[in-house]
Amino acid sequence: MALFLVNILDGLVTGLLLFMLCSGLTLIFSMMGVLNFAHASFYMLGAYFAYQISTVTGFWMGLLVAPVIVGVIGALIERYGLRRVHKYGHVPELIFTFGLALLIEEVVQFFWGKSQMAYSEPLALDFAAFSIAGNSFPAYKVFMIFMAMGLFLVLLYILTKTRIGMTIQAALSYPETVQNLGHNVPLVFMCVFGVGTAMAGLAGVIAGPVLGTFPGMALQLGSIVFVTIVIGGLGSLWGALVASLIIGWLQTFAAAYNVAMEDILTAIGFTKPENIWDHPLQDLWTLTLPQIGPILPYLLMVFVLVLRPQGLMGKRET
Amino acid sequence: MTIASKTPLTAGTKRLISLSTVLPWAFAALFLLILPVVFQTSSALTIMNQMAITIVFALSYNMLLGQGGMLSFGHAVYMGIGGFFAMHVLNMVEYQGLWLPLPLLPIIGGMFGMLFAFIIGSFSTRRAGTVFAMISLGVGELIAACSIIIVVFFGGEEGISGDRTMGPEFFGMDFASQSEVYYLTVVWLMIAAILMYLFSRTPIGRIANAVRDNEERAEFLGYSQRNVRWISFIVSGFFAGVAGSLFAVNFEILTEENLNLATSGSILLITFLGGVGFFIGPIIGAIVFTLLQTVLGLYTEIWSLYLGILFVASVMFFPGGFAGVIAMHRRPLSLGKLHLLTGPYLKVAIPAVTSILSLAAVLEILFHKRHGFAGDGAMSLYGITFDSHGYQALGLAIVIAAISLFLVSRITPEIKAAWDEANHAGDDQ
Amino acid sequence: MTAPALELRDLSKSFGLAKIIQGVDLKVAKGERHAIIGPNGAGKSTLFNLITGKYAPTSGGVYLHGENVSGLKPFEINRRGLSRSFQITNIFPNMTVFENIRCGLLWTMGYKYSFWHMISGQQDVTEKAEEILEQINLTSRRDLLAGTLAYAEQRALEIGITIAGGADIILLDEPCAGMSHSETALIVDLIRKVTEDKTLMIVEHDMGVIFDLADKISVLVYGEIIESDVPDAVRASVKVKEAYLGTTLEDEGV
Amino acid sequence: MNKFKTLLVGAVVASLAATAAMAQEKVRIAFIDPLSGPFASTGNQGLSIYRHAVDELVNKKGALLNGSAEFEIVPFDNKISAKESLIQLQVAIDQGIRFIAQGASSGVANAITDAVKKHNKRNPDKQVIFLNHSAVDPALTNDKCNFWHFRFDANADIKMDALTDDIANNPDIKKVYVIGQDYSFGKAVAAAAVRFLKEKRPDIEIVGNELHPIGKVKDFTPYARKVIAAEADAVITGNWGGDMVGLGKAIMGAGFTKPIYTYYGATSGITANFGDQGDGIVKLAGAGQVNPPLSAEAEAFTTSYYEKFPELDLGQPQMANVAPMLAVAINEVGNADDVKAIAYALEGMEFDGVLTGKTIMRESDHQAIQTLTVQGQTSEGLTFDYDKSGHGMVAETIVELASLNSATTCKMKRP
Repeated sequence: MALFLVNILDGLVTGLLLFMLCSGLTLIFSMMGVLNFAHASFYMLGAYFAYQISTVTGFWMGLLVAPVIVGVIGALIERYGLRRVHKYGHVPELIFTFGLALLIEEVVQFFWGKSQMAYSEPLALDFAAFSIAGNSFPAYKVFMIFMAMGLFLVLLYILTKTRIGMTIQAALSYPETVQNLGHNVPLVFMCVFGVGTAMAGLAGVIAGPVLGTFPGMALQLGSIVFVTIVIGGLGSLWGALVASLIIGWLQTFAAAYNVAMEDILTAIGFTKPENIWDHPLQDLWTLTLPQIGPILPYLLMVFVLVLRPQGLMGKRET
Repeated sequence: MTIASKTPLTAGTKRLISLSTVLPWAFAALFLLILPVVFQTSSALTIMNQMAITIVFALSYNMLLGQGGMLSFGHAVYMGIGGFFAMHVLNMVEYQGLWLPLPLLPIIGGMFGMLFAFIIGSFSTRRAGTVFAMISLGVGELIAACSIIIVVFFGGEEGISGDRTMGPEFFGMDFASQSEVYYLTVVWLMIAAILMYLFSRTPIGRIANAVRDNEERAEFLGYSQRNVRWISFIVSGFFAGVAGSLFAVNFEILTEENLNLATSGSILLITFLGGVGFFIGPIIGAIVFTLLQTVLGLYTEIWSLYLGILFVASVMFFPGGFAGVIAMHRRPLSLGKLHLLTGPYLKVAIPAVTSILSLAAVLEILFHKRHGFAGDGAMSLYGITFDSHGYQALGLAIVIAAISLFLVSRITPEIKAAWDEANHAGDDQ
Repeated sequence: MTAPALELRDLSKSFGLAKIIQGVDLKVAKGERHAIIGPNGAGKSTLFNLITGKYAPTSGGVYLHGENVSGLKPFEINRRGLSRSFQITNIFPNMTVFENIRCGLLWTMGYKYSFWHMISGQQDVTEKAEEILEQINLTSRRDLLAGTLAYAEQRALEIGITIAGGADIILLDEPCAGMSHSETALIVDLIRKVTEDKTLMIVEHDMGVIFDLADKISVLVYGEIIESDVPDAVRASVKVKEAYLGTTLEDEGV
Repeated sequence: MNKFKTLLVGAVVASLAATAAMAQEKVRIAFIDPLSGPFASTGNQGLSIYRHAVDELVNKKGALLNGSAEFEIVPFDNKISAKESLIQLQVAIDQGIRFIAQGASSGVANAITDAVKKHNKRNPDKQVIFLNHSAVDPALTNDKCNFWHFRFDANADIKMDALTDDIANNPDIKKVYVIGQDYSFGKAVAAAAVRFLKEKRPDIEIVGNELHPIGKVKDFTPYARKVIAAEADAVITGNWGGDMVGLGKAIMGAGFTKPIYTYYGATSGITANFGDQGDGIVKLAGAGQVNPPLSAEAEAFTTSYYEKFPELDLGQPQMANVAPMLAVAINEVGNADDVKAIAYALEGMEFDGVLTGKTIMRESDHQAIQTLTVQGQTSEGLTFDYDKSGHGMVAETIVELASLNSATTCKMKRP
């Protein structure tokens, strides 16, 4: 039971982190119709910038400054790159962001090399906040939960209480209303892209010390982020939240419990073959839940898309 | 012998089409035949084989992206599946005495590629655009991940290997030497390329274009957009499987790498760089990419950075890829005004090349400064050796780059004017 | 008596709470030219989209020659002999004019999903396509990309694609929208020519066109048919005048 | 038409490139490892050690054919791809290179050993030797052994033998948790751990034995929770790269303060990432040692290495043996062309490794037998630190000629 509780908390951390990425991606998608393949790359940039800043001024400055830099870079990319491609249609846009993801990874390697950076949590948070049955829960993770929650609340406030937020919300359900933003649609697009990427950058700043700051971090998380917003429903913020939490818990619990296929097969009446390593079904017999944990989100996505193409809470099909 | 039997076949299939269509193919076949006479080393043959395989794969990918409007992030799956099955069949030939001449292996791989495309296409082709792209990504990741888990079939991390020479001899060839494999590969390259070209000329091939352009309209002409995409997808799966089998024959090993996102991504890159709107595009893309990868890779560590820059620049400025740039000159050519462009082109060539080389030098020097060995500041670039840690070399490169870029920017209006002039015959272009 | 070519029985469509089409009943006899008119937002395009299968009806049914086709996909309805054009030009912009027409022909000429025919070798298709090009006066534009045509030519091409398949029921959605008077006259002639012996249903704002072409006119207001009769009777109808908020049909543009 | 022109130009360039590097009195070794991409740090580290060993231990001493020849290391980037490795192998052979060195990833090593075997059979006039400096899958010197393959690193079994000796001598350890990456190497480590522990300390309970997907786990926290919940006294893992950092940080972050036994728990950013937390916890079993230096020569060798490559680490000491041992074999044969004779000369060779002590290339399976150490991470008493972090590894247990008589299933077929 104690372990279950710990896993709930760990899954929550993973899920909320995922949500920080997904919310920015969803915002961008809702407003601009662009599925930003490079979104996780901005997350990576956030972590690297924060690391670089932290070597000079410490963690907290990085937390403040890095997301801003990432946001500015994002806005510039929208202004001088994406906008140019926009006229060719959505598929070239997707290809552009895909190329951007490749390029950002190369640029990061160019400047920081290939090894993992020694980016770690601030000393002030480097202690165990509490522990459950010997398992300590780092203070930093508590901080992560509060940061993600805080971001969510700010976002919720903006979306429900401000004019721009209302328009964005309308755009979630009715893409045509984007045109009613007034005369400066391009500026709004640029800002949305900047804010969305800054949120990804913030996620990177926070996740870097825990999940590692290395050139593969974008790729590792990238496809999961798309999977999440597709499962949640493209353009649905609540869907993104729900899907993020589902995937966070799914992955945590899949890794946490060693459910073995062997036990299941024996329980339903099959007998394990004598010499398992020569058996054609050896892989089935030796399968465990942690082994397939990382592919569960993809499996879930395929099911969702086949059964409910608009996603769990999505209102529109693409 | 294979060759002799191939040429009449080429001619036969194309008889109903004009000479101008047959000629490039015949020329290509001849060229491929004499290529190994010029480049005899087995590494040159290996690289040419790899190009041939990449061309088949890229053409099959372009059936989706270029002709069907389907952006796939998981096309490696069908090539890989075809290759893995081909490899298992190869091992059955070796260990269970199955009788199968090696040149027929690609048919088997193709069939399995097709089978998987049939199954996965049944649900993924319902929609084009973003949803298709996402499903292809998901399925791609899924199967790549499964390949590590299902060791019996995929061989886990180390993959599965085989020996191509164990089958029955084929007209006296046992395919131990690279050159025999080369001929097998290019014969299949020709067959596959011709078939794919012909496919684009069939009713379904044209309707695939129509669905790409305007799926709603196609539906109101009696065509189910899903079925049209599905059929393209299946046919594309077949040729991807053929490419996979050729891979199995050439490298005698298949690993997870043949299925993963990186491979799927690079075929997108190759096809797009070459030009998705043109049949020849993926062919150009495959050749350029293979050369960049093998040759540039020999000279610089940051070759993939250059590739990334090239790709992003291409998406932004030349969405038609290399083939598109070439095709842009078709109109001046037909107007007989191509000569108007040669002057400005020649004029810009030197500063343009200089600026590219000097910008690359800036990157190389920066990279060397940052990641080179500390005691080892010596660096040689374009045949010049210097100390990368001082500021002279870097400064010089930056100055040269700035000057040449300035020159390029000065000449640009002239090119633009010449371009407008060369295209000016009737209305807008 | 044979079944009407097209019949709508108590057809309704809602989007969420908004009822766009509310219980439409309509019969279009074979060979009839039937026009739908109504103020903006009356649901004319939605009605077309319901008939052609783009949307599934919330309730009620669409019958083609007596067969219930509601809920079928657009391509299935098309194969049963109904073809439509679009309000916004809807052609294949990256294909040539000739190819646009040819795409409209392939299914009904039996090539379907064929990958064993070389398309350029099929004389029958080529000839038929040329013939249609001739009809819509685009022979001189044969090998241009459709996207590069002038607007009026694109509208003509749109009609050409629509009728190419030889469907016996043709739905035209504002074929003359955005055209000058002379262009409109040309298109109306074209429509008359290509829909001979066919059942035609047309939505159009230009009342001149309507009263010129139509055998019967139905007036759609807020998702309901308030009148369906021959042109003269519609012109005289009080209900219709009220629906157009006091304006007369003449003011609308005749 | 353009297709042809491009292809022609390209092929000219390719074949020029293939012949460009021709040199006369150099004996060239092709170093095929990842030099770009995510695993480049591993490849570049290996390359630096090779270069340093060739300079200091062979060329400067004139140790190759009495100074009439020199070694040259020719790097080839295989991008850690099996396909790319085979292409580079082919390019190297075409350039006339007869000595192929590779080590990063057992998967690639498997592909190369297989390709070398086929190549030597098909081209008896151009035979090559495969010098495996760090791929440790036991199969390579057991079921899949072949005459042309020589392994200079201790294989996974040998390392586990040394590692479990250390565990066996620690009476505090009663429960062990084994975790690794889900592929051949990870499975080999797990199997060896179970086998040796059962043999040496049957009283130790293995409280966890599991595999996780390789390179796919973003967050190792759930695994760390299981380790804590199982109340393990020690963890054994074969993880490397990002999976090592992730697992190590998660386990220590969850409050684990007992030893973590690793194969690759140092250098390439790992030591820097573990930092203070890893001191006294992270252990590593490997061939040879850097701290404390074995001899004055070793210290000089290491010092000059760090002068030359301050950004890198001498993380794989056995790599320094490859070129010197090859030189001895070539000297014995008298030329660098009779590859088969050189392979025979390498078999059974006894050698004094600068960082690995007495080293024997076992004849029966071409497995190097050398000094193995179990090292512990610390920040005190270091002659050389890793990652410029102030932390490093110091040999705690030293086993000379480890596993000299271990069994092998290799049935060597000699030409």
